[in-house]
Amino acid sequence: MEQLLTVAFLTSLLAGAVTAGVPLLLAGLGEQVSEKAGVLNIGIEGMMLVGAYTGFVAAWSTGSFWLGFAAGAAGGMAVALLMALLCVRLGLNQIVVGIALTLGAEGITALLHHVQFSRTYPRLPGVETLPIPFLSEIPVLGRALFDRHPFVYLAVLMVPLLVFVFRRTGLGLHLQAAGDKPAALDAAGVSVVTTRTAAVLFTGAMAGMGGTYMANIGAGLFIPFMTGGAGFIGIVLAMLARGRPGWVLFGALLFGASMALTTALQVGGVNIPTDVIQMVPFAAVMAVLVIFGRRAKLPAALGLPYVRGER
Amino acid sequence: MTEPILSVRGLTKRYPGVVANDGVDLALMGGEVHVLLGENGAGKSTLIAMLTGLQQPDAGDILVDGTPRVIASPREALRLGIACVYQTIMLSPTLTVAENLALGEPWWSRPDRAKIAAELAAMREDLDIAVDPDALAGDLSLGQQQQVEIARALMRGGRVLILDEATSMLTPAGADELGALIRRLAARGLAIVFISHKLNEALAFGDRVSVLRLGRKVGELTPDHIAAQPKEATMAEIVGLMFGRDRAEAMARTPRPASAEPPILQATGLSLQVPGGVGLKDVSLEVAPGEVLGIAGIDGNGQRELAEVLAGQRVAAGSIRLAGEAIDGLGVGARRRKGLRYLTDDRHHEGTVGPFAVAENFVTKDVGASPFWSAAGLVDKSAIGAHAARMVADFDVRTPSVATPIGRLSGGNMQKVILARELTGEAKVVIYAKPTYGLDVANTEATRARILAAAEAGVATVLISTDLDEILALSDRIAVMSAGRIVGTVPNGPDARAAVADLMVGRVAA
Amino acid sequence: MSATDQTLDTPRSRPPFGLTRLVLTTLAPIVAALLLSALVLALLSVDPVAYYAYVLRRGLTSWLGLQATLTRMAPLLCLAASLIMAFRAGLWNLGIDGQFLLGAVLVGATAQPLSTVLPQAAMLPLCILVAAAAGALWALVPALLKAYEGVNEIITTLMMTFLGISLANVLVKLLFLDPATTVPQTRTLPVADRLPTLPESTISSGLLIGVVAVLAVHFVMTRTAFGMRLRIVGTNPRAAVHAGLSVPALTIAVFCLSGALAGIAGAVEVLGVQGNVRADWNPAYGLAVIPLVFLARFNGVAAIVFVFAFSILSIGGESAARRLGVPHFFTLVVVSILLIALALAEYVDHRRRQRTT
Amino acid sequence: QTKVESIAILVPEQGTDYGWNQQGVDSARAAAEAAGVELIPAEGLGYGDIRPTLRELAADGVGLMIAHASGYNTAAPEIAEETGVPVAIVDSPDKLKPGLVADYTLSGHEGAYLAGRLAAKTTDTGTVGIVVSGEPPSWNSHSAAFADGVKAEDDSVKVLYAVIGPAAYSDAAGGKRVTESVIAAGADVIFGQGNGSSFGMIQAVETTPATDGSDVMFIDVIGDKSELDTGHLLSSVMWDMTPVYTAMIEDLEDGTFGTKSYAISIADDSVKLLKTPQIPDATWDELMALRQDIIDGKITVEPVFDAQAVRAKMANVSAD
Ligand SMILES: Nc1ncnc2c1ncn2[C@@H]1O[C@H](COP(=O)(O)OP(=O)(O)OP(=O)(O)O)[C@@H](O)[C@H]1O
Ligand SMILES: Nc1ncnc2c1ncn2[C@@H]1O[C@H](COP(=O)(O)OP(=O)(O)OP(=O)(O)O)[C@@H](O)[C@H]1O
Ligand SMILES: [Mg+2]
Ligand SMILES: [Mg+2]
Repeated sequence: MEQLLTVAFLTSLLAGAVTAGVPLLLAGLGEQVSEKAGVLNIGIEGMMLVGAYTGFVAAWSTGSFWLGFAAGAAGGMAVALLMALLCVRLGLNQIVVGIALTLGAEGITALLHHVQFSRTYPRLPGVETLPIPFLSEIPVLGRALFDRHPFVYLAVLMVPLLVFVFRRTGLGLHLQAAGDKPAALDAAGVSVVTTRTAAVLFTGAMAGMGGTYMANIGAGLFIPFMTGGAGFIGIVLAMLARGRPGWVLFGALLFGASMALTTALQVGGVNIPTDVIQMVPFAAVMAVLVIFGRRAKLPAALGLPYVRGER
Repeated sequence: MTEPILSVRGLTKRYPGVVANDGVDLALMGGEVHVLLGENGAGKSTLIAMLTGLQQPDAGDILVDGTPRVIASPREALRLGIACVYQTIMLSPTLTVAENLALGEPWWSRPDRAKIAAELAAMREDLDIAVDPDALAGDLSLGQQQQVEIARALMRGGRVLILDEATSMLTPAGADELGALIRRLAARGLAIVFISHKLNEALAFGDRVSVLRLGRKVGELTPDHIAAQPKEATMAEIVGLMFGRDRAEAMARTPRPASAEPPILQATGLSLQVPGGVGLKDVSLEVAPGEVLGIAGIDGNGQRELAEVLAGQRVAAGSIRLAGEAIDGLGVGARRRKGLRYLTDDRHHEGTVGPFAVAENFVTKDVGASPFWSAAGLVDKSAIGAHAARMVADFDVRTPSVATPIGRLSGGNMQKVILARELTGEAKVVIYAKPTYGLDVANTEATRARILAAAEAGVATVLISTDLDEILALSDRIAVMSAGRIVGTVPNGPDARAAVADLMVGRVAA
Repeated sequence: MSATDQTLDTPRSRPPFGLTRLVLTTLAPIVAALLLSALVLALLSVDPVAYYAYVLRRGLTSWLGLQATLTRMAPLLCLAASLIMAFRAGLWNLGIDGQFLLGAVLVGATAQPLSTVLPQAAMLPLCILVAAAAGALWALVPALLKAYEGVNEIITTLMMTFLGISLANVLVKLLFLDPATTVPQTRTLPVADRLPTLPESTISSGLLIGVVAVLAVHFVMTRTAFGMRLRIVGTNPRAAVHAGLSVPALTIAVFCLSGALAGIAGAVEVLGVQGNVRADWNPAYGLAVIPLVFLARFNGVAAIVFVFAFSILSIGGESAARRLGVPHFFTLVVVSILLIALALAEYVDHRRRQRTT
Repeated sequence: QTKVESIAILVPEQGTDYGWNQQGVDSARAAAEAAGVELIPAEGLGYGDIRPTLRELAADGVGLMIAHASGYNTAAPEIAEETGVPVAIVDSPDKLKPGLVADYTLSGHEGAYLAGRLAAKTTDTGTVGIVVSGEPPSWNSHSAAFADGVKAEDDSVKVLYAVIGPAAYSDAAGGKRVTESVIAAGADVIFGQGNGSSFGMIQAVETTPATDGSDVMFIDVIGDKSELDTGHLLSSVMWDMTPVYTAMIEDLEDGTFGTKSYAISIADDSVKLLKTPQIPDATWDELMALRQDIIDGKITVEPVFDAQAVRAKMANVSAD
């Protein structure tokens, strides 16, 4: 084992943790905004998958990773738009629609991949990274954290940005009121529907880009069902974080790290089935909940459609 | 005669089965407090809803400064300077006062706490509105929350301020403060609409009175007209308009001397810590069969905690005996079976299960009990239906059918349902919490009559109310609660009002 | 996710079964969904008519297909029962997949050994009890956290599902491995010892268990005192406290019952069909059943109908896809469109009744 | 005696994965064409319950049902009993039943052994890696034999073993991530087994230089991805089930079906190494010599199907 602990290996483990964590981070942050506004967005898995597909196709056909992310955001938002129309405007059941959209996204993307790529499996070239001066010189940490594709830095910057929006802007107030007492927001002259729609669309964009990252940078190609439940982990992260973006970041890294740990132990020849290590992050979170039992308090109106004047 | 700021012509609103508003005309003058009266379901809230953009009229015009306007949304109403303090508080509990006041700002704005705090300070100066801008709205008392809503209305440059049953949840003191505030606002030239079920306060605060009945405006009393005649005459006139017939003023009861009978309910040394609340501090009380013990006090001084402890919803230190037997260990159900009943003051959120049928709500406290459920626990719907039918008749509950979801009923009718639920069976001791708030005069009278009838029949009664008139009208003895203690108990009588008032404000009576 | 419209006594949820209403709420959306899906098929240059014909024949009208459909319904119905129980009590148990899997794995581990020592009549009930216990146990943690700490059950049940899936694999791969095969799976229960099939058919009698479970839950929730208490807690916890109900106790009871039913679903699948549990096996039925139960408005009878329709689609869809060379993913698309269409119709119908009642 | 009209093959995923599923379908098609019978492919059946499909195919009068997934070998024999239609299943020699159930063991372990020798000859860093997206029996036997081959070639070469996750078959991102780590740990030859996820492994191989800066090479299994290659595909342990399926059809027709197990082996090239331009001819000749030694029994390669055993093997091969 010990002669394994080379700089290169540790670096790649840490890098792997980040790579695995970024999609969860984006999904979690996105979901957090929806939930703050009172929409339980179960469709996020589907938004990620569609984002992964559209993002990949765009990057593959244009050769630009940035266009890929743009397309991924657009793809995610397209699904989110459906969700907004059905659940926010019409007030359909959010769980039914969310699950339906996820199933639909799985089917459609798999179909498209089948007709388009199942004989060629096109792959993208590696991404060029943007090393941050000085920081990227730090051994291990440096290359793992500060020598990444610029998008990774942007994703992490979303955390302080959201903190700012939540705490310091009118939008932050609107979102919170929409989730805790929509009637109050309405009476204050702000449209609940518009606020929630915006929140859901933002979630779609974030989830979409998360999927794109997974496809274009995480894997370098698109494979049906490749998100494999990342969206649901995003939902859990958002709920646990209870409106604090910093906690989403922490949670995403925890999950990413545990995946890297799996690899580390195996490559080290430690004989534990992957399933056992897979349980670690979930067990950890459950343990936290059991020990501290802190009331995972969610917005009062979460999941409830808002209809003006109904009591 | 000056132009009205806002006037409505032939306003009509239909709901399935009801015409909520039927050709209503109204003119709101600057500097005038326009009182809107009417029984439960008369159409007051609906009228307001149309003025504030929550509902759209089926017919009629709304004119602002003489020009017809379509008020499509609350935002539109606010833009036109029409602000409203709704029957239900419209603040986001998890936001601070300042944040709530900034809630209407555009999404890109940066809420300016300092500026808002300054404006609040200014209002403290000339309007005596005193709220901490950094307090969470959810932590404020109802009175303070209403002040915040009024503050918001003013900050939005409201020229028309509407208050729908703003006083129904306030203490007499709180109501008087609000009234004073209203007058000061009117003095600034605002047009104010004031909805209430309490005639005397309506007359005390208002200049002009309009009365709605079954959606129609059945009369308007001008300031001169009101000034011209004695208060009693005006009241009689209003009651006549509201109910279509003249009525005696609300009945009062001649207090009985402390009864010889031994107390049936004895609570001694009840103490309770409530994080963030006053809780209970060594509260003791006794009630005898047929006796009415009034519990006066400003809202939030431990009345709810006391009621819940007595009813068995909360556990507190100290001991409670019912007919000599210790019942501290028993839960709500067991106490209820022994004849101890509790009428909650929150009919909407605690007393009833909104989506459930009226019939089911009659028995939600007797689930599993015969005759409604068999020994095997199987429901007997016919028994429940029959019981409901009887109760609806006895208590004059106005509902389309016993299968109607109770959430659709007006507060007044909801109140009748839960009152019936508490008074049926072997009621030995009944605790009433604010039994008549939000109810119109007719419902209020009906409810009080029930309470007295039960007492006459030997029920030991604990009457918790923030409405001093109600306490004085019904009680034999009056205990005053303050900061979780019973600060004194006085016999009801001519000089009780003064004594109670002294106790309330902390000037301990001789 | 509001648990309103639960009382069968309210006019809202005892709908007048008029013909127009039936058309509006069921036929119209189904037709619409099928037309939309037909479009997708056309794009794949597949004849939609042929496709739907196969779906119907292979899922419903042919005896063989019908048997498969009815057999597939068994576990889905048990899961529906589990969800109706929890949802009506206002508890959003989204962890049924974990409860299902653990129930299944424990049955997979115990059934074959038991069958060697016990008569079938004793072995089968015992296995079902084991599965019920496993499911209930897995639901207990969220139950306790919800009852005494107020921890939101959506989080905890989702977490427990992720955990449960991994744990199930660990159990199969390390503990309950069948030494006789190289494939990581539990010992196989001989066909003869499995749940008997209905006479003259291959339909698993698990179907009966499922139907009984749903109807029983429906009966309990609508006709018994226990059910009434649960509905009160589910609709308005404050009113429940006011009425002297022990919310924590009822919460725990509901979770355990719901988990037990999910576990039984696992037993039904293993005892009735699979005969063993393979590592990494996770049919994830929950994802399909949850929306169906919502569309059924937590009504048992309606749930049975929806589950039946879904089973036809999943059995017939596989066959149709294979015969017409459509990738099997297509079935997912149809299900998705169908769910949304039904939800929309439900909404339109709701609005209609709002206006008329 | 009995003429087979049509055969069906059931595979868990679409037969377009350049791997297990595609190879199965293609081989079955080849065998069917050779024997002049119709082939009914049933693709993407997943790992759930395939009994309805089996019953339906049986009812349609199929002469043989090939259940091409280790997950299917409980269901298939049961339906064979029920319907009397013969089935072929994988990896269960003990389930043979004359006329009803035949078994074919799909283990390219001999080929994997050669791949191991090739890897050891190729590596410059002295470390090779095995990355798998799951641990089904046939992959386990590959992994074990590969490690043996490496050690037999050069005992000093280190073998790293990593599983992406349980049933991570379509986790392409995981495949790339794990492979990158294995490369970073020193491996410059990757023996990769995974369906969709193996494309992630290839992606990693193509975009990550070895620790010594040289190119990393990839050894694939079952299928031939050379048409997708960009110069990193060293070889592949190729399977060809055509002879197996052909033999099955013949045995059905002369009534000996179900009396013997079938297997793929390097003897008849149903298991073989893929020759790519990346393999120097000299090396290739050495490998062919080794192949002959295996056929002649001079070298014996024992298949190991159990995941735990494989892990144990890896643990002590990488311990030195
Ligand atoms: N949202 C609604 N849907 C259907 N009917 C309604 C609705 N709101 C009010 N109504 C009907 O309109 C009538 C008037 O209601 P409104 O709330 O205006 O009475 P109100 O004067 O405010 O009564 P209260 O004094 O109890 O507040 C009610 O009797 C009711 O039947
Ligand atoms: N959503 C609704 N549907 C039908 N009727 C409604 C609805 N909301 C309110 N109403 C009607 O509006 C009238 C007034 O309702 P409201 O809640 O104001 O009664 P209330 O007596 O004012 O109760 P409160 O004690 O809250 O003041 C009632 O007659 C009620 O039936
Ligand atoms: Mg009202
Ligand atoms: Mg009212």
